[in-house]
Amino acid sequence: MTLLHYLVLSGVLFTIGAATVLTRRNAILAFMGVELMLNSCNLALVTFSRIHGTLTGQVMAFFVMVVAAAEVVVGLAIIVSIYRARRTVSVDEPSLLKN
Amino acid sequence: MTTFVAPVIDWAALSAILVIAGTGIVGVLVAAFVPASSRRTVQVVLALVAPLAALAVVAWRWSVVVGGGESTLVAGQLAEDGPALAAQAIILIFAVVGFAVMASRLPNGEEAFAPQGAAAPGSAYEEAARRAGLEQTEVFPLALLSLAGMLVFPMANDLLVMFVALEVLSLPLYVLSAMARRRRVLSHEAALKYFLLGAFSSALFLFGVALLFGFSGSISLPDLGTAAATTVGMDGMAVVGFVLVLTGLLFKVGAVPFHAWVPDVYQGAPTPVTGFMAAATKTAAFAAILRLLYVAAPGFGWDVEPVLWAVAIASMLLGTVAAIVQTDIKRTLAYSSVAHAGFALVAIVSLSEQGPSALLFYLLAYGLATVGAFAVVTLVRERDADGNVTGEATHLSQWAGLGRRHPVLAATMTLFLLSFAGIPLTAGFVGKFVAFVAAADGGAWPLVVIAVIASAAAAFFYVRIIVLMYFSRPEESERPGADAVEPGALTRASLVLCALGTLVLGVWPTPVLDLLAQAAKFVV
Amino acid sequence: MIDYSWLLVAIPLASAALLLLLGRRADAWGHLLGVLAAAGAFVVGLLVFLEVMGQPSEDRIHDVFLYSWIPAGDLHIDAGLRIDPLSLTFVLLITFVGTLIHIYSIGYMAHDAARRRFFAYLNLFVAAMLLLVLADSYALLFVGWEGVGLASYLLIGFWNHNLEYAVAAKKAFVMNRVGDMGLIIAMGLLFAAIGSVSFTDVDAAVTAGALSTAQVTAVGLMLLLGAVGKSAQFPLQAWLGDAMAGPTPVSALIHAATMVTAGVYLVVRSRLIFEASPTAQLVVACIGAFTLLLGAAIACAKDDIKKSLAGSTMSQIGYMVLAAGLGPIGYAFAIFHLVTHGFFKAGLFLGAGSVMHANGDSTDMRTYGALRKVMLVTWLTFGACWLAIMGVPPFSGFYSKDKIIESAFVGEGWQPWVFGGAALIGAGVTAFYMSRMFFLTFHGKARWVEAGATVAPDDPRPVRHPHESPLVMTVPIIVLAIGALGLGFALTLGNGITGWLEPVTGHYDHDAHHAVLPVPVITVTTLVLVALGIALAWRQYGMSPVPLTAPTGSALTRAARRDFYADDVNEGLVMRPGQHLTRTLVYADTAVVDGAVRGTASGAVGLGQLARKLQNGYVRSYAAMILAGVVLAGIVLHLVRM
Amino acid sequence: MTNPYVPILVLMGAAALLALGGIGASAVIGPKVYSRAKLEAYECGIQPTPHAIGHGRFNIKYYLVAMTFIVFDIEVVFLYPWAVAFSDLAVFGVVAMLGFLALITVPYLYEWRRGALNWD
Repeated sequence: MTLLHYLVLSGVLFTIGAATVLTRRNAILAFMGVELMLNSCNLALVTFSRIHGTLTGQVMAFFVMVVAAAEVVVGLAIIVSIYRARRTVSVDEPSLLKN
Repeated sequence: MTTFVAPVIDWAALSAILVIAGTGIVGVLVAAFVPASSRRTVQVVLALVAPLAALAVVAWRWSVVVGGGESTLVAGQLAEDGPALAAQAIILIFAVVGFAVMASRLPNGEEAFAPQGAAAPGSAYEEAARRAGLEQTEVFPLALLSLAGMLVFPMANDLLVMFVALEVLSLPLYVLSAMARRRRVLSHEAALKYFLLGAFSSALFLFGVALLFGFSGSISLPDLGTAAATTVGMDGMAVVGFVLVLTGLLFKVGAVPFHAWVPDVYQGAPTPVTGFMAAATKTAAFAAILRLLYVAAPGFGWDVEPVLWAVAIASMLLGTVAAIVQTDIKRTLAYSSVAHAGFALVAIVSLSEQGPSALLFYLLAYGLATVGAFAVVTLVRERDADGNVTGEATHLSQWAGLGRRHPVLAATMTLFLLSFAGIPLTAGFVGKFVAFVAAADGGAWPLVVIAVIASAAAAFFYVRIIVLMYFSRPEESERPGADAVEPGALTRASLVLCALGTLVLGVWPTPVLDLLAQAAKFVV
Repeated sequence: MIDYSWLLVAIPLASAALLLLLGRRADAWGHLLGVLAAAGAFVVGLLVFLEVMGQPSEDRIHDVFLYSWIPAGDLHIDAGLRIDPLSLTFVLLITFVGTLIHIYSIGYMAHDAARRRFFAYLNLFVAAMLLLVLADSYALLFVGWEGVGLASYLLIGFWNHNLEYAVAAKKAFVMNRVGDMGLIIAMGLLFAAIGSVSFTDVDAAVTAGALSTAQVTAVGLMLLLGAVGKSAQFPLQAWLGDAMAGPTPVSALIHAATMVTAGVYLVVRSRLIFEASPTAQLVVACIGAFTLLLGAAIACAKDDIKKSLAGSTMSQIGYMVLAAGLGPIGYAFAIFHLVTHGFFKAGLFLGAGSVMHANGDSTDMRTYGALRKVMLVTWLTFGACWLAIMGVPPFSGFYSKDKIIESAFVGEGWQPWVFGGAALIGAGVTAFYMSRMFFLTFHGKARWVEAGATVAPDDPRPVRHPHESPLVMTVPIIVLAIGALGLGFALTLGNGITGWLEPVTGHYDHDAHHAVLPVPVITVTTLVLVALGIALAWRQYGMSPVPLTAPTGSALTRAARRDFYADDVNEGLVMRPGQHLTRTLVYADTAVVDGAVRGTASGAVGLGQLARKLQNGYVRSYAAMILAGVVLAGIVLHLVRM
Repeated sequence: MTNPYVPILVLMGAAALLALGGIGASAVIGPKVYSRAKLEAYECGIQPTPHAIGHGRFNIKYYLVAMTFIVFDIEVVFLYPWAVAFSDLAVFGVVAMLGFLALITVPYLYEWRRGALNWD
């Protein structure tokens, strides 16, 4: 198993995450897709960090985690708020804004 | 293991950011400890004073920096140079006028934000909160924190700082978008869309960062440029990485095809927030694009021009044609903002020397008119059967005949619309002129021709609104009648500032253009 | 004083701003301030004029630098004023006639609640027009050009509670836009070719031959398009008649002294460009000759006194454009006719306003008749202007128009015959329609009933109480009538106006070129035709009874009544698409959908619909759009790299 | 020279054995008496059906706590690298981390004052 495999894994995870965002109607699941994308980025960052022999990538990974956490909180707050108002978290359902 | 050397931090250079971020944090404490009766006053004062103070600081830094004082800060992560300071100044100006609109109340004491953000729309709890006169004063610290992110953005000299700034400016805006007092369901939907798409695009941005890091072994923009010029192979990674990073930024400016959130969010978000975010976010993101293109891209030696051309053309055309068929004033303005993202891109598409100053001037002109136009939107309200003022009258047909009933307000709106349309003697005209000249200078003649045609077509739908205000009579329709309310003192001040700025920059732009021309040099 | 010439624009502008900003607080004295501002501008103009007069004729061109407007790299635009005999002639005309119209409006608008706002717009109009003629570059001229358009839009639509008037205002706006496009494109071409749009640079470049013939022709034709739009020449003439919807002083201001003359000004100002391109110059002359006949025909057919006058304006401007298109021989005469026309046409309009005022705002000439007995002053002054416009000596129109007709006969080949013939016929027709108007209004039998008189129940005649207008209205008309009487003679004294304009229009040796016919023959023929026209009109409208409703008339008459179907043509070519982009689309989606279904919606709407479909409200498709964008961008970059 | 990770492997094996052994042993030899009290949620968590609170939905408080937890828990991630490099970072590190902790305290104070930490 070489470092390249990690990169491939990261790419696969990123694709799965993006596919989740594109296909899931449930806001929470779509959001989980985004989180998966962020974490695949972390994996790539750490791997590249290893390849280049620097710590930059790992440091970035820490920041990404923290930012992702903040994003989770804001996202969940919005989703919960919508759920309480509409009893659904489908991203298709609330389509009043369009055209 | 190398020994750790503490980075030298030039606090003076960071002071504008610190003032804003610090005030935001103080604002959180105010929300926690100041009694409810005086909380709002304190918050409003803080939110208005802080940008002014920061503006003064930026002016001071300007005097230090222009004339050769450019430098990189904190181990090269931030850059303090002319474009960065100019962008910060412009963002702070938008913050002053934008916050003033946010803080304003209607004559009946109603403010723009929900009494209790957490309360479900239409619930008994919300009704109780409304009766109790609760106010969600957290909007001001949130706006300040977002502003802090925007101020970091133009200075960001490496991709990590850029990413963090991107998130810091976005997260509070997601929340603010959900806070509209009326039409809360729309507001929620706007926030959800903005959030999901924003998170999605920042994930794309981050993956781009990872790829660029993998390609060059560094995340600092100047290093990236150098590495790209020297590294052989791995082109694919660099190309994809660069495109992804650019995507994240173009998303924020709302350029086609990354624009889809713009109309929905601009329509759903509370109007004062829309005005502020349309003007300030766009400026901040464009400032970041500037640095990315002017510092990193030349080293790449790639032709990023075709991509920028395509995006600019698509934005101008789609923004214009879509705006023509809209029936909602906020959506119309949103699509016009998409078109304006295209026009602004024209200025830097050929990476000419005048590009940055032209772009910044364009953004200043556009932003003043935007904040002003959305401020006018907050004032045109529906009335219920009893004549009480209710929600904003955003359907275009409700604006018919406004000019006859409220000549001054309609004239102000007309001024902003004319500026959008780029009619001479308004800031918008000068902005378009310098932007197009900058593009033509770089040899992008065909693009300039397209831009001129697009701006002529765009003028139609601005004129359409003007015609509607002055020459149509209100139609019989099922929609409630609409009328404008008296602006509060703060909104009035904001409108006067925006209108004056639009006029003065149209009639006598020379001083500002000269200032910006001094600011065109990036530190590497 | 020349250094202070910016006051010319600043005074009325400041007054307009003050009147608009103060709002109702200024209602009591707003109109007086408006008059003072116009008069102040006239005084400044006079002082500048006297100073320039005191200078030797070769030093009479001044460029007053104001400030650097848009510095953008190598291309920069300065704001400056051009003070020379041409611009000063316009300044004096605009401010003098403008002031009289302001005074007249005090009386005319006395009962209008929004009189202050009206004066603000009038001042704005004067300021914009002054900026237009004083600008030292096409860019600044364009600012004034747009300002005039905007102000006229506001003034024509002043009574916008009347939907028809509002539509007329919009029509004027849209048609003017078409012309403006020409001006913009001309500026773009100049910018691209020489990097400057200041008159000095452009003239220098054209003289030096820096532009190819094709370029000059293109610029010339585009400038002409602008001029045609503003001056209501064929094919953009249709808005003028509808623009009569505005208050009558506005019609006077727009038609006589200001807006419509802008096109003539533009052509004369750009004379070097037109001289460098014979093609463009020929087109100018052709348009002028055609419009002078077209306008005259329309004027003959209209029963509405103001619309008939509008046709006459079109026709008279046609004379000026024709003169300007003749080349160096005609410039000075074009301006000369413009000045005298400014006086007598303003007099005619204000007289018409006075008549309308007396007849309960009715504009239908068929309900007038025999008014000379009750409106003596108006009759006399209108009569003076009538004689002037027909070119009866010694009234001012004779001096200016006769010169144009003579000049039209100078040249070689078919041109002198065609242009001269058109000008000659035009003179006869002018005499006919003006006499028709004069006799219909003031002579013949009264086709109205004095209020209070006993009337048979089946009498179709309207009840009126005609009366002479107040002094504040008649005095300006009298002044204008005096101008119509003596100005032409005064300005020809000692080669007056042609010599004065020479630094701008260039020297032309009139003795070196001869008309294809002897001058006395032309003059006599003209006068005979004029006499014929008057006689014909007298026979038909002065002596015989006139029916209250117009007879069906010949096909030609009917066509002329409908402005030769210009509306229908414009409707299809300009208004329909314009409306699609403006009004119809505003109202609800149904209209749009219907429009799309019927297939009449323009391409923009279709594209807009497509954009709407893309914007389906689903987050997932938005995300897909973003991703697709990324992929496309990546592919493009890869392709570029390869 | 064996792999240095072998002892860890051994330790993990022992731990697993102990844990599984304990559960297995209690399953085999323990008494099996069930009562209502034993089936109830223990110490924390929510009441199961049929008496679900709020029509079968979680109380909003759980979300609040969860969000608070996420923020504070994750922010602390910076403490780990800091602890590792503590001695190298010296005074700079201490000051920086104190500043960071002070900032973290601000939202805590906010939550506390606005009552987000009160269960009822």
